[in-house]
Amino acid sequence: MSTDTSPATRITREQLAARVAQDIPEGSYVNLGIGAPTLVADYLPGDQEIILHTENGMLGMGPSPERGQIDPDLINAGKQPVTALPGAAYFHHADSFGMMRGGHLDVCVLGAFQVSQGGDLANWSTGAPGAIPAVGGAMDLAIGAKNVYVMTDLLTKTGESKLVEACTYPLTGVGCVTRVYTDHAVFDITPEGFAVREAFGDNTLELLAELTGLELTDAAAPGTREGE
Amino acid sequence: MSTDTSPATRITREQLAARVAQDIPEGSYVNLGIGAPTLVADYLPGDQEIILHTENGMLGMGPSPERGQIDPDLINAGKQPVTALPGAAYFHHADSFGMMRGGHLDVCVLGAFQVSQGGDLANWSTGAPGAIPAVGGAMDLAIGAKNVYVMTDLLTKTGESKLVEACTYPLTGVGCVTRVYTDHAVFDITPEGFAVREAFGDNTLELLAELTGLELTDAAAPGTREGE
Amino acid sequence: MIDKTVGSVEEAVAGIRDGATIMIGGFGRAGQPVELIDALIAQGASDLTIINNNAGNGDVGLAALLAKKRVRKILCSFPRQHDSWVFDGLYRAGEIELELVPQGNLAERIRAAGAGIGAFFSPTGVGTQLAEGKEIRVIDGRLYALEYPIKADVALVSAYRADRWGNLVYRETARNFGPIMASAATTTIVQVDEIVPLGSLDPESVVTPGIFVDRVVAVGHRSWLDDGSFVGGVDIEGRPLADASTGSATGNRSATGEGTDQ
Amino acid sequence: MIDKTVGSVEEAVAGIRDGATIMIGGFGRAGQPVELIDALIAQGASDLTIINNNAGNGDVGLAALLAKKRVRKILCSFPRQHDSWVFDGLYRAGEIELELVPQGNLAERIRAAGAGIGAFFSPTGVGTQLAEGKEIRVIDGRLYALEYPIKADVALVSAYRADRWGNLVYRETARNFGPIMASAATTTIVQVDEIVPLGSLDPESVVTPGIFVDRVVAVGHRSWLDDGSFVGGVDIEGRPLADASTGSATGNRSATGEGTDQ
Repeated sequence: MSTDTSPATRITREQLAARVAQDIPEGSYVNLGIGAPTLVADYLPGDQEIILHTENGMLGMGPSPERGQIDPDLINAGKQPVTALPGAAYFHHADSFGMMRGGHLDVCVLGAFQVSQGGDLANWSTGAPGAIPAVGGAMDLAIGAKNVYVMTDLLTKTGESKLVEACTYPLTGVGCVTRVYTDHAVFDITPEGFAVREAFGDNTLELLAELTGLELTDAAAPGTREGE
Repeated sequence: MSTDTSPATRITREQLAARVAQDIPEGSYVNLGIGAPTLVADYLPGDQEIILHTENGMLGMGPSPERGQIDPDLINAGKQPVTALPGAAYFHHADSFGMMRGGHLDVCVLGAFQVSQGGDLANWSTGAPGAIPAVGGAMDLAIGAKNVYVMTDLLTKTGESKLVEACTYPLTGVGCVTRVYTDHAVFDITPEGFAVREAFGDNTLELLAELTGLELTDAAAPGTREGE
Repeated sequence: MIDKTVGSVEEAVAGIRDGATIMIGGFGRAGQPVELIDALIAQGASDLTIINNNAGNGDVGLAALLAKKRVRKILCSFPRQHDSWVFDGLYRAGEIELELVPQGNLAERIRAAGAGIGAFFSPTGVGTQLAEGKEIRVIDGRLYALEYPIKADVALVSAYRADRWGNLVYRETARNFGPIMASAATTTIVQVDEIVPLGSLDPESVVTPGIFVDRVVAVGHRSWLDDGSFVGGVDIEGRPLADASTGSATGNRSATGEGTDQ
Repeated sequence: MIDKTVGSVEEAVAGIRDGATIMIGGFGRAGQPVELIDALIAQGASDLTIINNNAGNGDVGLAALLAKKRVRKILCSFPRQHDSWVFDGLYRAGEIELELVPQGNLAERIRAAGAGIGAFFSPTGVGTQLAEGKEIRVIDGRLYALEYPIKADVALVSAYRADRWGNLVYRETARNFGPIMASAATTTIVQVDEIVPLGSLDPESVVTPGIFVDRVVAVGHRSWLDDGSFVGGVDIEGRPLADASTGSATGNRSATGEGTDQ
């Protein structure tokens, strides 16, 4: 956030995490990707049961352990120490990724370099020459849930839109993203492209269209898309 | 055994089971098919550990339970009550058949209607019109072990050879049988067809060739096949 | 609070529609969800496609469902058994369609549906009648046939214990098709002996995680268990022995009230 | 008597040949068979192809094997980590070959090898660089790429407890690749904390049946367990905290004797 290139309201990463958390109903099975999406866990309502999946092999993941209670055998996909809630279950990698690939997760929240208006996701490689490629579970996660939510800043540090007509970075998945939560607004992916579901603060559809350089529709407006 | 069509020595089903058991080394993982092959278990040496697999989901299958100790949850593939030995493990059907298909079993013993000199097996259907087809795990078992042993009478009740040039009954598996234990002799399947590995009593290669109507070789004779 | 438990088998099978495809767990009678099948019979859904390893035994459970003419088609590996007379009669009369699948292919195709696999090459059945018409391919010198996933609208599964999140453990070889069917159906309905408090199942030993389970109903301990301990005293069909306390067996004795359902 | 236990890690890795393909379990350091990898380094086999989720962390374990230039090629999903400097250097110098596989395809391809599947259609990676050159097919309106099994000569696995038949249980998320790698290798070598008498493992809870295991060696309890009970007092790398009894953490403190291996 050092170079503020946008005149518009921007919510903080924590506010954004809270906003994503709001859309996850009780009883959901959820995978939170490495990085910013992990923050979402802190904003899930404490009085509701939402079951977290970590693709290295657990359902029912709990919060970080107390100091001195770190168990190196009990980690999340980011290799951070976690805990197991009552009702947890462990399983091996083939079962865990089968669970994702088979469409059993309700929500997956991921970071992104770019999201295209067709729902393509680029989040694993900048394609920079000489970079060491590493994909991990990114491509599995991208296709691995009924709802694939992206959580990201709308603009790069140099002011370029991460929402694009077509991704220029190497793809992680094709047509897989269903919704994008950004610091400016929430966008649905619709057959007509990005639809603004909620604009934060003084953001407007017009301002967002200007920032992204894209034609946007209003998700709330009748006629722009089929019902929720 | 009511119609004795052969003048040659025939060993009993129990003797045959004992003969098969002799060839199963300690430490083997073994699946015994439904019917006569099940008898082999009674002749495995009591002082050796041979681990029995039952494809409905267990390794370490033990003998039949005492009366009054029948547990309907603990059955073999023939749906007979069995017991579990110390060291047993349960698993679901996909894991169990993966274990077979993946070639992890050392020996599988099956019954047969016919075995061809190329190692084709027919044991699931007589192809009789109007019969209700049922295959169960027969086709999985046929391809599901490093060594697929068939245990059968050499001749049908009407005196026809079950060892044939080509099966006329519907196939269970192609080129899958490695050895055939019959009441007259033991045969290996070799690139040259059936090779007599052991002839019981007064059976000879010539007599067996006559009974089967096939050209047979001597498995013990040098030059007829590659080493054991 | 997540609570997948329901109070009755009627509630458990509510909403199953005519024309539904239903997986039913069990290998023979081990793991067969008898109470759920009875509830399905009472519920009345018809024109069903059933996926099970067998095609019913005796006159109870799946056989009773068939006898009621509720089943249009059955997909199984081994319909013909000594006591499959209900299916046999319907099949011979042309009143039921049969798709025969080798048992391991059946299991793997169900697993594939649960794991999001589009299709897979299996060596089982290649060169036999049951692979006729399938796409054949040589991979690494071996022949394989292309097999497609089998999924269902509903799975009826019998497990041993569950918690309110739907985590399941099974008992012995009654596990069989339960875990894979639970993963391959849109709605998975499970009967268990008992529902235990959340946290009582060891997370290392949960066989079916609750993510695969939609409804759980407790039907009480099976007759050969007493508070979870094996007490024996039944025959292989689960019917009480004449004199269970001394362990004498009269395998052919029919149990009280377990007659036909017709 | 079947006894798959061996007395030392040296004996466990004996006979691994130059040019072998070796699966190594673990996700990061959880479930990484550190003692077996050290023994493999001492054993000296070279020109290896390694299959692991990562490409080594810090200077120990797999990273140390790489540093010794014993590895020709690595097949993994996520080589680049904050502490993967050994791999990074070799890769940039063109001294190691990398085959990058999405993590779920890696797992499923390993499972396919163990389960005798010839190939399978996976939706993961379709339309990306990592599916370039693969056979693509539309099934039920969705795009899939054909993926082939990954098998190995040897699997090195870390589990928690074993019996002499080689039955295994794991601990928490350290299970990860262990069960599938054990099924996909010609020779599966396992290190465990302890070997327990036959019959002590609950047959309902065995995760890897002994049929997949060839050799087992006990290496003693991991430092955060005392007789199988969790006592904590380590950092995420398993190194003792400065003052474990009070639970204070000094995550960056390096452990005694855990320097580089070069």
